[in-house]
Amino acid sequence: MSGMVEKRGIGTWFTHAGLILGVAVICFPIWIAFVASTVTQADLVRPPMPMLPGPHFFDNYFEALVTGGNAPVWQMLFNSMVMALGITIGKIVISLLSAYAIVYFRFRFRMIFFWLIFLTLMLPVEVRIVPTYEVVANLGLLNSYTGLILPLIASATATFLFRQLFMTIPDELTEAARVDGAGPMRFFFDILLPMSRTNIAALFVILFIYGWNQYLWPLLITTDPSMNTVIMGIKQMLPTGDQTVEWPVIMATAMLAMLPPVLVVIGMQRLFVKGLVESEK
Amino acid sequence: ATQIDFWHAFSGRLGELLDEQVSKFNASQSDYVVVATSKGNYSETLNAGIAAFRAGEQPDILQVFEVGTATMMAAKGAIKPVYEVMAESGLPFDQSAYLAAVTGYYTTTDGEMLSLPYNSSTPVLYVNKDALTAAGLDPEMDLSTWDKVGTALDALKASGSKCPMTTAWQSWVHLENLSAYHNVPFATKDNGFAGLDTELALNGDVQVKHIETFGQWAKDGKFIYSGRRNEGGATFRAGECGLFTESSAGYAGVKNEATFDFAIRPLPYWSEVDGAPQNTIIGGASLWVMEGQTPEEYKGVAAFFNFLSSSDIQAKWHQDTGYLPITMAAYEATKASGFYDENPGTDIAIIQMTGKAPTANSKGLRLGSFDQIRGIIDEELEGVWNGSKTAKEALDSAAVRGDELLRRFEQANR
Amino acid sequence: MEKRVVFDNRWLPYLLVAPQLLVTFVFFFWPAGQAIYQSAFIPDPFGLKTQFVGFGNFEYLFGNRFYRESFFTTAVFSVLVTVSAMCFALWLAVLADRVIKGSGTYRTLLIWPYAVAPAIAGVLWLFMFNPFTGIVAWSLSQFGYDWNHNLDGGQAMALVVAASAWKQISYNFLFFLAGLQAIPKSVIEAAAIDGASFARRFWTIIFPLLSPTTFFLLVVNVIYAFFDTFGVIHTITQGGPQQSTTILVYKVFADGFVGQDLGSSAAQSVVLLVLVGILTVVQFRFIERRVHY
Amino acid sequence: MAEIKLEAIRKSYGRTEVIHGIDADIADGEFIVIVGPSGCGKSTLLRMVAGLETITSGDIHIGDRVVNKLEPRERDIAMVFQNYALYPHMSVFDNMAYGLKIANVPKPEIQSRVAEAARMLELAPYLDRKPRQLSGGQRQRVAMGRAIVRKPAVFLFDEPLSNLDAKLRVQMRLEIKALQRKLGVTALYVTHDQVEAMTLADRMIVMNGGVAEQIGAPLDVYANPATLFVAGFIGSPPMNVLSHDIRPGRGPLEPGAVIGVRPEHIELVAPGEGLIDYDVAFCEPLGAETLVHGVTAAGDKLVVRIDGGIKLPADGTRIGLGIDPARIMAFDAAGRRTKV
Amino acid sequence: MAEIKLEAIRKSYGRTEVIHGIDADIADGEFIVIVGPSGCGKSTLLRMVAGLETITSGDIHIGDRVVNKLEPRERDIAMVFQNYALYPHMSVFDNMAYGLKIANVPKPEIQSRVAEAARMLELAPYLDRKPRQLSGGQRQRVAMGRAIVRKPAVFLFDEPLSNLDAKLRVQMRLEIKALQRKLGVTALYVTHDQVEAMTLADRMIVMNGGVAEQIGAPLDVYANPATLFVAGFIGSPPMNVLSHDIRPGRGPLEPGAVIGVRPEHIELVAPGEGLIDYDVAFCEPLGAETLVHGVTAAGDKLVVRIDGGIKLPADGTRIGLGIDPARIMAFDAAGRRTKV
Ligand SMILES: Nc1ncnc2c1ncn2[C@@H]1O[C@H](COP(=O)(O)OP(=O)(O)OP(=O)(O)O)[C@@H](O)[C@H]1O
Ligand SMILES: Nc1ncnc2c1ncn2[C@@H]1O[C@H](COP(=O)(O)OP(=O)(O)OP(=O)(O)O)[C@@H](O)[C@H]1O
Ligand SMILES: O=P(O)(O)OC[C@H](O)CO
Ligand SMILES: [Mg+2]
Ligand SMILES: [Mg+2]
Repeated sequence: MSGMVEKRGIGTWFTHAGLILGVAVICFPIWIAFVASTVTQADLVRPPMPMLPGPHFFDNYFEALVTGGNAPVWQMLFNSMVMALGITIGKIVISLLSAYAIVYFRFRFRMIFFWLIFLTLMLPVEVRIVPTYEVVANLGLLNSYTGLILPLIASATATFLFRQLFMTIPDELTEAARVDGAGPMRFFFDILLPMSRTNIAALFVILFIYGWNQYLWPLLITTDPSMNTVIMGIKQMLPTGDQTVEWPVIMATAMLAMLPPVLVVIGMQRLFVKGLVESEK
Repeated sequence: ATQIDFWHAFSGRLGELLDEQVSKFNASQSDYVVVATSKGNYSETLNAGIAAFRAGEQPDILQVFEVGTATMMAAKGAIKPVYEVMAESGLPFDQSAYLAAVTGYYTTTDGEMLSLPYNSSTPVLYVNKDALTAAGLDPEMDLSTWDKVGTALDALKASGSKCPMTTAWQSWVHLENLSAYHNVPFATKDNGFAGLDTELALNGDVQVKHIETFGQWAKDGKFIYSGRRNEGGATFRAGECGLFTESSAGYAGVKNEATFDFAIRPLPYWSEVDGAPQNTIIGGASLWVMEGQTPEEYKGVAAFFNFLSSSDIQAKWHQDTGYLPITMAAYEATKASGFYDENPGTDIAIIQMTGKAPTANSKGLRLGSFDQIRGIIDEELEGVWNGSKTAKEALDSAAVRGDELLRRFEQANR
Repeated sequence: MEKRVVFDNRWLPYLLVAPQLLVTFVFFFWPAGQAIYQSAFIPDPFGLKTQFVGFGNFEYLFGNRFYRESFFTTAVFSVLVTVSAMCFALWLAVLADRVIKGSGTYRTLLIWPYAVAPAIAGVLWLFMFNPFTGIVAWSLSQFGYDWNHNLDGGQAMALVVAASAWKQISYNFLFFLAGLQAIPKSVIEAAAIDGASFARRFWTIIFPLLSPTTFFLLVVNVIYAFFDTFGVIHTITQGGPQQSTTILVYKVFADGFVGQDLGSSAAQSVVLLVLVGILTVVQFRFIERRVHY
Repeated sequence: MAEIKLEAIRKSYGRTEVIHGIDADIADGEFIVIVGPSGCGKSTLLRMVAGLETITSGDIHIGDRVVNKLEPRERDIAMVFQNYALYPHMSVFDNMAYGLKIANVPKPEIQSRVAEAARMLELAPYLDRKPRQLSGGQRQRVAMGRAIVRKPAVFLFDEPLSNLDAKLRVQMRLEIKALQRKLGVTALYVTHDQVEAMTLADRMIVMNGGVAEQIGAPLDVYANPATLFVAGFIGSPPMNVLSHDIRPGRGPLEPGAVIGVRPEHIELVAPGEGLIDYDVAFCEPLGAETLVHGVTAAGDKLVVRIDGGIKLPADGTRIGLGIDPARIMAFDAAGRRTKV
Repeated sequence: MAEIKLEAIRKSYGRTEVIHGIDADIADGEFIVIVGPSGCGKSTLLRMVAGLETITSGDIHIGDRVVNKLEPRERDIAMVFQNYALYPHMSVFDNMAYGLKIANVPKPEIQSRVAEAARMLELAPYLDRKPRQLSGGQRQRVAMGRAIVRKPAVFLFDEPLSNLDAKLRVQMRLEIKALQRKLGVTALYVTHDQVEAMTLADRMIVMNGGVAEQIGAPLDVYANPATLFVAGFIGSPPMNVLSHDIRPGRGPLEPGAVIGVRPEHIELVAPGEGLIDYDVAFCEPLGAETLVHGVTAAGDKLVVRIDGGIKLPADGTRIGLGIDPARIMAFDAAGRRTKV
């Protein structure tokens, strides 16, 4: 970023002030949640709540992790992790394979398959929720990791991304590999896969967040509390009747539920941005 | 040991008490293990049960609130009637040992008990005596009619109370019970007992007047709306509200948490209505046995039900929670123990329910899709509370929309 | 665009697409087919008996004022979420694009709401706006404004919009920033030499050149508002009060799993399938357009 | 080491034929450059030899085998691509070793063959690097190395230098030539740059629109272009094409026919003393030489190339052009060279 | 129309100084080319004149104003960018009219000025097109047009031709020169291509590493390079640099000093008859000329450029090099030209 034309003018002071304001607005809910997770219920029921953290951090997080709602939060975190990883890895694997087939082979029904897959590009599970639930129930997959994962791993988006990526891999590279004597699977494992690895990693970040943040689906198909994920679990901690709401514990759970994906986003920022920008284009 | 799955809707204090009973049962024998799981609130539990049934994963026992009764009754093939379960188990089961006012709700026209009336309640009025005193009122003042309640609210409001009055279960208390209590129909065809082709009649004069009054009170800040179910309980228990209309089962929480002096009073009525007060009707929930389990499990269910109906368990449950005693024996035992004298007001519910012979308007309600209809009524009432609708408009609209659902239910269950 | 080089193999490609096709068939096409089939029936909640009604479910749906209003609600909700999330994000992106030092820090601080699940976002905002104890609701009451989204449809809408938009800002911000940075610096310099002031450059050069990004985000945000905000609505308002926040996907769920009206829910699924189909076409059109720009 | 024989090679994509029947005999160890403008079919031809493109009709022999149906790896060839096509995720060593690994060559042998090639190409210090850590020239060398280690009978090059800058291009072209000489491998080299073709080729195939217009040694082609296209394509600045005959004692040209004269075969003389008079438009002094732009008295545009030392005529002056009539070539309306 | 005066211009990015003090006086209407290798600071200098970069120290005068603090639009300049920087979403007309619109020039006047420029640049048929619908050369012209319509006092060009192919580059360079002449506007033109610099410049500024090594007319710079850098940069093939003096009667060179001789100033003679003997490595015949590569008897690599007609020496033969000693230039260890 050289050049001064865009950088001068209204002044950097204004720019920074605006950005700080924006950051403050964006961060406020999390700060509030964090503060709420470090105080007692009594501090919260009589507004205004404190704006600075209290001394009950460990009590609340311990309470959440060990007791939680219907199931202890550690267990829900574990389930979320299994689900997120399952969805992520599953999606990547099947999308890689199908994109490879569609780009690098000519076969009967190729275009039909292509369209069958891409028709589902924007068909979220919410739209066909009842019948999907029934299908999964008929397959006996309720309350199972398979049931949590499988219906969410068919992803036209990932296939589309890999297709785009493969298209940009120069033909010459494939030809060089052929001249070197590589067959299709060798090419896939020796050349294509290693060359796609940053994209795979980037997609991994995006899909992990997608998987982790699933809500409606686990809400419906995990009737057994020991299978609950943390994102749905927190909803079940919210009051539905007259019991007192343990806001500090709920907020501690919320913080715990946010932590893995937020860490992933911030820690792998570069990959994340890359994955995002590419997977959507 | 055979596992018996039991899905219920309790949380908080009631959840603890239920868990206590279950572990007592589990400890009492070794053939069966009852696993109780909370599935959220009453609606969520019902829906979870239905969804699970469709998926073939239904529990053995499902707690269904009174609102779901018609739905469950219509679901032949999904439920196994309690009388059958008990008969097959060979355990002693005498239907006449149960309180008629209660079982009437859950029996077929032939008098066969379809579900076990585990936790039945009826609405009463909770009074925060300290709040009345603070408002310069006599904490023992007469609050038997809504007019008198009105004066109390004026005083509370004037004294600066943020929450003179709130309620739980607005439709149940202020329309369903209101109708029965004043002996006016809530729906045609004997409130649905006489056929699926019933229509809502909840927009009659008594109901409109009542809701109108509350609408005005809401506007004046005398009636505070706090949610469709019993969310108001938390506020009341925290001491913020003067009066609170809620299920008799609210007692469990209030007794447990309230740091103020409270009293239980009968549900107020409109004195100008002829025949008022009639009797109030039942609420709470009953336990349904789901179809599709092994005989062994049914046996376990029967044993568990038998355990729940035993008089000392029932008596304790009644005394702890404020739910009605479901057997005559439990009632007698409680009375004999002097509990009612020590805890004045705890017998109000049962008196209020059984004080008069029920009429066609006060036997109860049996409406299909009633949970959804309550949702509609709640919505319409919210419209009144926030001032966007008049009572008449809201109730008319509720009737029209509710009838649509009744027709669809009729169609699905033809 | 097609590859010049391809491999020859009789069965391998089928083997490779098989997993995805299988999953797609079982979890997309079968349910979609089911939805279409079921939309012609009214079953009882337990699925024990069912009545054929032809298009009866659709008639019932479109005859229902609340379903028609749900379209309107969805439209209002989507427009509000999209516009607020995009405007705020664009504003931040323009600012961030201007700073030389520290833009990375700002980006880090701005992107993470993307990682927050909609349901969690809902819980956070619910907590802040809890009518009795929420810090924001309380602050508003200090200014004499009563906040109760449980009763006031407008407030409920504002709250779900705010929570949904909050979560989406990061996403829009990243794309706008990338879009801004992709605008050739020399074009802006050329405009500066041509005499355009900052504001003029923004509206006549930068904003038009950003239009592919803007259009893309428009589609994405609309889809987000349509479908991904389920968690926000379910945690905050459950569609209320008086269905003022019942958007179409929430209604599918509510009628299917809360209302136990499977016929109506299936019919709604079909309607949504059609809607998604239209959006997909728009999106594909757009992808084509993009290639040409 | 092998001869290559192309027999009536044709190639169609769908209905469009892009190679219209090419015949060529390439001797063992010969360096053949295929040169021509963009889109004339050079790459297509080369890729058919490599086995990367099917052959629509005709036969390709490599050594004593017809290779039409063989897979690339079975043809005993190696190819260097324009963009090098290095495997970006593999080290230089692995790039070179990949083909050998696939062929299950024993490890020690791979080691020694790669080391040998690396030594020859001065790549030894970079064997552990990834391609992106190399300069353009080094990448080019790795691509060469990958071809060398396989010890093929034929090298195929598709514009291997066009991604390099001018300086490096000159240097690498010398290296390629030297290497090919040293290894004695038959080479088929595609380029669109006539300078490269002139300097590298033993013989060159000048292609145009899917047809081989001329096959011959570079200086022969330069001196005796068979067609107007070849005459214009080989040589820089290109041959002047005049539509008016300036040879003494000739009538006007047939319609469509032209004569050609190379800029370096023209001298500036006093007006009236040359074959024809000429109006100078302007001069471009390039240091060592100067290009004079102008128009003949007959109205044809014409460029003269003179040494840098010569005094430049002023813009707009009229002078004469001294040309040896024997150096003037004539072409018929179809672009074919006509004798005398 | 304006003179430009650069006074001790310096530019630093943070701590790194990239322009180390440049002075230049540019006359009204003069065509100045700034030439130098990549990264030497050409663009930076130009952008300072344009007002796109702040000036760290020194003064820039345009006409009679010091413009250091003025916004680009206040400097009465127009600029053509390497990638043209056309507004992709505007038609050709709007691209050209944009600056005028901002300046609130009345509509009819805008119309006529754009039409005039379009006529001059032969863009009239394309006024409604978007830039992406134009060829490279047409886009280049639009960029020119955008500069012209504003009737600035100074044209600034930053490598305006480097995105074009070789043929088009030659053609456009002629057009730019003609246009500048016609409009009589002072021009500052940046390029790294010495041929472009030679052919376009009235005077050129040869830059290297942030310093102006020489300012002068092209042929003067070619004939009398002030430094070794300039000698090597201007002229192609570049000057031969020898570390052994071959001039008769001279002792060995000072350490680090070199002599230079241009390839075109050398003749091939019989062995022993030239200034020094020479071993031919190989020849590159390019048609009109041939480059002979080899090594002098003293061990320096050296290239000779001979006419295409001359008979080529065989690879490996020893011959002599005939050089006029007056043509040999000497440079000291710092690369500065030393007289005699
Ligand atoms: N896969 C294909 N399908 C259809 N036409 C093709 C295909 N590949 C090449 N062509 C056409 O064949 C002709 C020759 O292409 P080829 O790539 O051989 O040209 P080239 O001489 O190598 O050009 P360049 O110097 O630009 O690389 C071109 O007209 C091209 O458009
Ligand atoms: N914004 C900047 N920050 C730091 N250094 C810079 C910046 N812009 C340019 N430079 C440095 O200044 C020097 C001159 O850059 P400049 O772009 O003027 O070179 P140039 O002569 O135009 O080269 P080219 O021919 O490649 O365009 C380079 O070394 C470059 O790395
Ligand atoms: O709170 P409960 O259990 O008494 O139930 C009250 C109402 O009957 C629910 O419909
Ligand atoms: Mg090619
Ligand atoms: Mg530059």
